Amino acid sequence: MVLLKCPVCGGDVQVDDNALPGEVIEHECGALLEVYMKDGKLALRVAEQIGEDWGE
Amino acid sequence: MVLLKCPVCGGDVQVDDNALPGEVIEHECGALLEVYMKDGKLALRVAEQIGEDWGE
Amino acid sequence: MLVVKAGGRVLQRNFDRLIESVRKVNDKVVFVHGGGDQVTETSKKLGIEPKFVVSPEGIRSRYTTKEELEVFIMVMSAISRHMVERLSTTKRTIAISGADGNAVLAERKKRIMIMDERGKKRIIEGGYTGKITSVNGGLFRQLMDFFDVIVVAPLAYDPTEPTLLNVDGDQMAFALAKELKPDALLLLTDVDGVLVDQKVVERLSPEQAKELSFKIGPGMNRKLLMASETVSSGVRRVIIANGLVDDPISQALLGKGTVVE
Amino acid sequence: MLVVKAGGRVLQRNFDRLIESVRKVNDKVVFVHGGGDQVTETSKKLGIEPKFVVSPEGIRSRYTTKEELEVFIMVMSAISRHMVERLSTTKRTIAISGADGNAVLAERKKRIMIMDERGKKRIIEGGYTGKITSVNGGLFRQLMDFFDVIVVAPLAYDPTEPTLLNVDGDQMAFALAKELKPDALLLLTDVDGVLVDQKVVERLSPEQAKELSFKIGPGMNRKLLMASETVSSGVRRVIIANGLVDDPISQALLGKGTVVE
Ligand SMILES: [Zn+2]
Ligand SMILES: [Zn+2]
Repeated sequence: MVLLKCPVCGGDVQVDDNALPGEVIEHECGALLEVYMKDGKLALRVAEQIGEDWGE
Repeated sequence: MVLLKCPVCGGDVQVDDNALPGEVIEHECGALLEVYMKDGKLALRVAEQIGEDWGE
Repeated sequence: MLVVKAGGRVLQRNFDRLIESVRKVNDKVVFVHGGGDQVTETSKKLGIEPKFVVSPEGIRSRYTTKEELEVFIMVMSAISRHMVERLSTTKRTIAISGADGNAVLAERKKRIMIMDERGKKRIIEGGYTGKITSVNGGLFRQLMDFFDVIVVAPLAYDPTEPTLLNVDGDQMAFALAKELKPDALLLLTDVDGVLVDQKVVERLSPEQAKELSFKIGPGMNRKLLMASETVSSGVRRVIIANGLVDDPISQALLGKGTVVE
Repeated sequence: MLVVKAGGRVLQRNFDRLIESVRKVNDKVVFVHGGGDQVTETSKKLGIEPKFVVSPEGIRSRYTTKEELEVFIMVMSAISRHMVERLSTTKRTIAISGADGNAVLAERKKRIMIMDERGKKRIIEGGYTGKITSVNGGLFRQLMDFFDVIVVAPLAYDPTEPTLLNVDGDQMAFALAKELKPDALLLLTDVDGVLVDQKVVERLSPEQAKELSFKIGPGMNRKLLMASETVSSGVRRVIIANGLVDDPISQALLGKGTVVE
């Protein structure tokens, strides 16, 4: 486990060591967070611009 | 060899036993003849509507 | 004017009768076709493995890779052209995609959320599907001065990438109807209409259609919800009907099927 | 107005620069594309063996089976649409085949004469290639009121079958030019122009072009003969130029290549 800070509320977030970039975590403050790689390390940002969609 | 009549000049035309339908023969009268099957036998008619053509 | 949508299965199983049916229409027709199964078939022949994703709600759907978009463009364009090939003997027909004259614009979903193999929610790069954002009504009206039938492939256009996008044929048809305000929008499917307790629901108000959409199976639920919205937006009738019968367009116009109005 | 033809190799090797070049034209453009190599490639991937026939004169040419026509329609349509996809950000562009609005009609050669494997002349069922019989000039002029670029696939239409037909892109371009009387017809190839003793022939009158056509290698000989006919029919200039350079259209219009006028 890696201990990171929530970019919204500043609270602690436990992230799995082998979490994959793109993985989404719902923090207890209600924020939807996305795991990403920053300088080779796991980091968190707010998950944006996502939606479902269908084609033919 | 099969002996057939030229439909243009009425003269004799020698056609190979194993000629294939569509095979074209230039008769000595100048007619361009096409071998075809009629009632299971080789026959001759004037070769029409042919041309070269290219696509892309 | 009519907007008609026929799914890929209707095209595959009833092409000749469908063409005859379009030929009989004494009015302008905007014809949207599907062809998902045909795309899958050609993709397989080309050795492209279909990719699926599962949404956080658990809905499995096809993911359109760039490679598959190529096949989608090829196959859908060929379907459009075969319609033109058949109709052009008696009807002035043209086939377009959403890019032609910026007919139908869409936005590519650059990032989508999925449930991955480990059961975790994850954001990944979106495929080449799009959400329709606008229809160029003026262009369709101009084209209708010279053409009787406008065939539209389920290919919308995102000019910011720029790229053609795979869009759902139903969504394409609904978007066109909302903009063009045809006398009717016909959705020709492989069933007799909306079925409740195995019986066709004959008529629905937009409100009833919306209500029923929440109680009904996938596929048809989206059709009903969109039909409700389309009628509310000012289209007189949306008819969900069987495309596998003889003269499916006339039959649908006679009210055989589910009429939302 | 310009009629521009670019062969499949130009599209494959210089697509981006070609698109930019079309974008720069301050005039209406009718753009005919080839794509024979791309069709062959996809046919191979689909496991379709190409079939060739030899004419009585000994010329070997591709025979278009029904199965291959399908691939031809798919691949050519996709090429057209990729051009529209790229151009539509700044130019009002539409892609058509010969069937759309009966734009370009042709006759399928129902029977052709070949030299068979045993060296005998034989008449066989013709493939799906066609000889262009007419161009609907009125339709092109109407479309040019609303579109800046009309992309035309080398697909003509035989309404008597009815079927789309594989036609040679050059023949398509020449037929369009003869009917539409553009300011120039540009043939963008993968060489610098007509070469004699490895030097580009810069200018030819129609008479000189015709004369030279009988002394020159296959491929270019047909281009020259058709160029001669086209200029004689009232088109001001036909320019055979290199499509693999930067801004090929401007360069051709500046006279880089072989100008028949
Ligand atoms: Zn938080
Ligand atoms: Zn004789």
